[in-house]
Amino acid sequence: MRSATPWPDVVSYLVEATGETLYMVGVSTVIATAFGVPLGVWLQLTAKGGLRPNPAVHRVLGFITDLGRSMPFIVLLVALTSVTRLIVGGSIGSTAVIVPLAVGAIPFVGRLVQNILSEVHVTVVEAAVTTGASTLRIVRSVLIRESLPALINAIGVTVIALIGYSAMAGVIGGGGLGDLAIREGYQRFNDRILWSTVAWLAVLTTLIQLAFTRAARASDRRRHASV
Amino acid sequence: MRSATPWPDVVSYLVEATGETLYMVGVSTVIATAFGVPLGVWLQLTAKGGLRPNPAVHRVLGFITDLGRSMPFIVLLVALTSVTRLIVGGSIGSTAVIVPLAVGAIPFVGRLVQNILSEVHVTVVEAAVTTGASTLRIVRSVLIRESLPALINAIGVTVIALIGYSAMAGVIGGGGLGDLAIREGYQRFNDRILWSTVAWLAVLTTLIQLAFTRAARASDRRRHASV
Amino acid sequence: SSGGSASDTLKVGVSPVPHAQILKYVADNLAAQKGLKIEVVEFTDYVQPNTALVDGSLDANYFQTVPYLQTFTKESGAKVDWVAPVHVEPLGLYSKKVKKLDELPQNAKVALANDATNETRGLKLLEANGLIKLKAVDAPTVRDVAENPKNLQFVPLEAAQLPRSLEDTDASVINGNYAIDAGLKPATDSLALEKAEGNPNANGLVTRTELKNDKRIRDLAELLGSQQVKDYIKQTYNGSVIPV
Amino acid sequence: MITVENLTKSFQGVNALNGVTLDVEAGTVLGVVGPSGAGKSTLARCVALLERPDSGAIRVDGTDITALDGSALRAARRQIGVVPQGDSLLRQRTAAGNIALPLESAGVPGPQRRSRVGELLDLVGLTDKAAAYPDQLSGGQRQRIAVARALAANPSVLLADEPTSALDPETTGSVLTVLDRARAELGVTVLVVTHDMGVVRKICDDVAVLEQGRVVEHGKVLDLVSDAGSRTSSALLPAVDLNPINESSYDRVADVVLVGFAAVGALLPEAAHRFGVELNIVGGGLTRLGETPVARFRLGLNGERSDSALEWIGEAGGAVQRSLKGPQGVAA
Amino acid sequence: MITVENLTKSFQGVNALNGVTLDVEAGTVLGVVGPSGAGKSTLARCVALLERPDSGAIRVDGTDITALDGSALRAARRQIGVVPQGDSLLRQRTAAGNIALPLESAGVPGPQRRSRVGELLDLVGLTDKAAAYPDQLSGGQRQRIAVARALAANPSVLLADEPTSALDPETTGSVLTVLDRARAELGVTVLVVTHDMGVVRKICDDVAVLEQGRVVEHGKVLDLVSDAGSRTSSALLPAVDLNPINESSYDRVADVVLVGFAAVGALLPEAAHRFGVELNIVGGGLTRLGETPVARFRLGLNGERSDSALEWIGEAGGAVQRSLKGPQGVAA
Ligand SMILES: Nc1ncnc2c1ncn2[C@@H]1O[C@H](COP(=O)(O)OP(=O)(O)OP(=O)(O)O)[C@@H](O)[C@H]1O
Ligand SMILES: Nc1ncnc2c1ncn2[C@@H]1O[C@H](COP(=O)(O)OP(=O)(O)OP(=O)(O)O)[C@@H](O)[C@H]1O
Ligand SMILES: [Mg+2]
Ligand SMILES: [Mg+2]
Repeated sequence: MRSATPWPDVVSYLVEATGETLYMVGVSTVIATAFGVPLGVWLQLTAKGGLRPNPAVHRVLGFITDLGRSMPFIVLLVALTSVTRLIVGGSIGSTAVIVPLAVGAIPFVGRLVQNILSEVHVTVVEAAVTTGASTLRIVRSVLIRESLPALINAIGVTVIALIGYSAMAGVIGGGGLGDLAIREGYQRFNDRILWSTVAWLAVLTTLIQLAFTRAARASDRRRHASV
Repeated sequence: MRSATPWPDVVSYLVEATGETLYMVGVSTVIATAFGVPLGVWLQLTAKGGLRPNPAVHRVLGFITDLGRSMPFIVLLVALTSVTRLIVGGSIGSTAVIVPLAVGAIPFVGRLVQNILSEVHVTVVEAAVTTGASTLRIVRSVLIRESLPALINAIGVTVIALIGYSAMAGVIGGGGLGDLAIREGYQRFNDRILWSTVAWLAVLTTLIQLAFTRAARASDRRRHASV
Repeated sequence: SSGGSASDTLKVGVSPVPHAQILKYVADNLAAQKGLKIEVVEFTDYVQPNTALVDGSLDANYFQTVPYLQTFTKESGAKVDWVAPVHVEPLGLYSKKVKKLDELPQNAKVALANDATNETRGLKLLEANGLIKLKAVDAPTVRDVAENPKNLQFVPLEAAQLPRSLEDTDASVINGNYAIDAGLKPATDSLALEKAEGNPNANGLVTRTELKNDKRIRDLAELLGSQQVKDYIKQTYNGSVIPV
Repeated sequence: MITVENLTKSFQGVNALNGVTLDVEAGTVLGVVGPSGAGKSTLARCVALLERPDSGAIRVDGTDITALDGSALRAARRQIGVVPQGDSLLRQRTAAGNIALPLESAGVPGPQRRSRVGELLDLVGLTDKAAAYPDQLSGGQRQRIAVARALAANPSVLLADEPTSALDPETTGSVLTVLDRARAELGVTVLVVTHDMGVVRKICDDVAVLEQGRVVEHGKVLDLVSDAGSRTSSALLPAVDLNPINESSYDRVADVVLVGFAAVGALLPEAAHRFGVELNIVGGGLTRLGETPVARFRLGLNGERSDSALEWIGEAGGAVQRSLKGPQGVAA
Repeated sequence: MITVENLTKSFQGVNALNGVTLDVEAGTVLGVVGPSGAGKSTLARCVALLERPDSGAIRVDGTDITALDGSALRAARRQIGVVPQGDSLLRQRTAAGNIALPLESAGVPGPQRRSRVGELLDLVGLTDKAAAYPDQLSGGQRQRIAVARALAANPSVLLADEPTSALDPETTGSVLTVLDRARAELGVTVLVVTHDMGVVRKICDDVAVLEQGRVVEHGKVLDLVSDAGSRTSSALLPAVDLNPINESSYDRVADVVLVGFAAVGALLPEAAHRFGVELNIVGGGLTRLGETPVARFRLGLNGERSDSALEWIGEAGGAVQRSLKGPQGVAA
């Protein structure tokens, strides 16, 4: 067996990969949120029992959403190559990974958001409806604001799922922690790199989760049981 | 160009792969639910504002949960090889894929479940607490029952995420639709197989989503806005 | 972006093992002599390096064999060309259950890599050792087995997974680099080994047709075929990777 | 202002409204009362367009609002303030933020909005709770915020479903004053669902009694109270039959209902004086319906001309409802 | 049965309870009244162990329940039925399922549970709504289910926070009858928070008035009503000062409070007879506190021995609260 990678090298690998992961996941989360939340809102508005029920639109939106959600990452990547090239001017590297990551995450966020919005208390929605508020205002001031803690938690779930997905960034040369674990650790049978990357991933994820939990709680004005 | 795969062959590929996918995803969903729901309950019970707040236990559970969630599938697979062999008597094939799929999905379900349970209305929980109900009863009759529609939706999200993940089953020879799309379609440049698999995946996913939406609605006894 | 202009850094797509290591050796130690700047882009996939080459995201790649390149050009009609071979990774058949080829039992489970190139090579290795006969097609897969007297059960797995699953099969066809990394010794542990000489499965440098005569590509090909690289490969891989 | 015609609404087999016809004149307050489950909230929700009636029409200011949609519907809604039954505050917004909601819907600009919210908080006595969130408020405080919210955008119609149900008498009084002022000063038309007869007594011009989805009584409160047999009069007027004073010492005993200052203040002494009878109040009492004093007294009369005195009271506007003792009545 | 000692509780700067001391004897009903935001619900929630007090002790049946936890806490909770303020029903369970919850907690087996739920549905008049879900019930129906739920497991203590707030007078009456019977027949100790003086009048033995987190009045209802200055008496007794009958025709005018059958039925005629005075009721009226008739009358007396008659009434148990006209009083 080959001698183990020296620790300083491991650290520098980790630092670089962490940067790539944060970049890919960060940007794709922002994009997924920017598109996924409106998608979820739209899904919920057009759903049965929504504010603007419209079975036809709902079914089409739902089909596209579910299509995106079940697509294997590689299929997305292939299907999106030309889109990616158009948007980021190339089809390889971390930046190019963002496109399929975001596209995969948008429907995921959309469905989570819809599920959350559908739980907003009907009496509260009705109270807003009776003020003559426009649908847009009800969406913003009621549906989204009332479920903000849950939405923040859902974005947290998405970020962490994206960290997992970004491990496949290596398919188009994107790098990042997951790819480091796979390429340097798994494929090269380098246990030191594999397990230190995994351990660091766990720490990083826990920190991210903590941040989201805190943010969700900070945004919540409700009383929670103290018994 | 090679002549395209004849349609009857495509269909038989699809039938076989669909069987494998349903098997892998079905079993791992059952397992992920069986373990993920209790995990989510436990996370929520021990959380700040939960029924049995316990920061130490919560932090440990949270760490394990987040660890599992961000692990790339391949890492899980490697880390779990011996566990898999112990449980299913081998580390390759569809059955062996179930173990890492389920293990990856358990913390995912756990976090979704926790997020949902934390949204149960505090007054309702308090009312149950004052009846002197045991924690277990409150969990079953109140937390879970009151959020059942949301929980069903969350399992739906999990099933479809697992369909996506199961595309990586090919790593250990698991087969299934995603793997068919990747290996036979993508890697072998067989567009007919690639796109018919993708189309079929989309249809299958939409049907599954529809089933979950229906089930969630059927389990819901609340009034929803009709305005 | 069509990477034509000569002052540009040469972007080369590679597979992680051993291609990336070999190319990094060249980039770090030899490229300066020729005034070359090389950017190494690693891919864990076998399609994207070609796709990226075609669309201009890469200037060259180094991960594939001639037969694989032929399949790709035939399917896609893309204008890419073989430049020069660099190394061979001889496949070997390994087992934890049997010591000799003919001890392989009836219905034995045999694992193969599940990517197109290595699957075909693996099957050809089995054919060369008299275990099966293949149909006369271009790139045979497990579906193209014509005769299978032992009724071998083929299990396609990801290449890097093969040594890890050796316990669960009767035998596995494993790439040299993965075998060595997993602690196997190709020379002594294998039941059967690909020949290095005249092996059509040499991995080599590929570029777009338009760049075939670009000086930078020529220089890179020259460096990859240099004695220093050959020595580096021999020292680093102990025979699991063989310079051509 | 509000006309409801033959409204029906049923929920899987439950006929919540069974052909309800009602109208509320502009600038008046209608009280809707009736037992639990009678359909009061369903009626209010239909008028608030939160429930689509199965049949029937609802006209507000002449327009059939059930036919509206889109921006016409939203405009109509802005004219109708609603205090729903039960909790309906946004739990993630402060008290002030909740009150601001209709102002935002109406596009009122920031500074104006803030000053209006300030006014309303003052009106419901919760200025110090402006920044509190609903979960930090008591039940009654939440209810007052809901009332303030309904009034925020100066609606011309107000629907209030049990707006004082969680309030103590004093706070109830102040909320009712708010509603009454909205009617008196701004001409708001109010439909208030209540189980509290005090509310009807204090602010309602009209009253509708609902039972099992039907209107069983509907009219001006002041008319209905003079009608001995009406549910409204028995519910609103002071009870007369609890008084244990021996009635045998009187020649005549009769119940009279007197409405208005003139009647209540002067009629009885005048009658006593005119007919030279002794006239004692042996039961009942006085109450107010809005600003109007209304009395129901049980009178004990002594004197020869007692019957004439009673007759005269009846002619002068008092409703002599029952002569319990004497020729026309039955001995107690 | 319930003893609260020096309880304090504050929420970020709001002193909801400010040293509350109270006790409720076994088998009695305490009414807690006071303005919105006074701390009534906070008090009830502390006793229900839903809120941990900052300081002070709460003893139920001698045990300091704030010190309990684990299964002892659950057992204590099973002894305390709670009707929370506002909506608290499980929205995914039927009315019957909601009532069954405490029975499940107490481990009551299925058939018994079903029959007990049937009884309770009957008790609150909602047998036909057994299978309805909360969102299909009216506000008052939901409230009655919450009352039934609190009583289901035969608790020995009942805490009810505004149990009749959404109910019409008739349904209020039937819910109060349910509570009263629980006290009378099963010896349940009841603490009821209410803003409805009718509730206090009908079922409370004791009353505590809370204001800004302090008990400003606490005692037996029948004692407090006789105390002219108490808030309870002014809130509970019929008003006397609305009557417009000219008081100048009497020698003496005084207010008396009479408690109990004997006093109310016989004291005044007896006084009139004994002292040969003419004794007219010019205001006030009669009400009931529980089963006890209580009257506050404004009396107009004519005759020389009017003062003696009033004195005698005072000695005989009537509380002569105010002599408005005559030597001891001020002319009206
Ligand atoms: N969780 C909380 N956070 C902050 N303030 C609170 C909280 N709960 C109650 N308060 C405040 O404490 C005071 C007392 O509230 P409480 O609910 O006990 O009043 P109440 O007497 O029940 O009033 P109501 O009759 O309106 O229900 C109120 O001023 C309220 O705003
Ligand atoms: N969504 C619904 N589904 C089924 N039944 C309903 C629904 N809403 C109301 N009902 C039923 O319709 C009847 C009338 O209900 P409504 O809420 O109008 O009564 P209410 O007069 O407001 O009573 P309360 O004074 O108790 O609030 C009730 O019997 C109730 O159970
Ligand atoms: Mg109602
Ligand atoms: Mg309260």
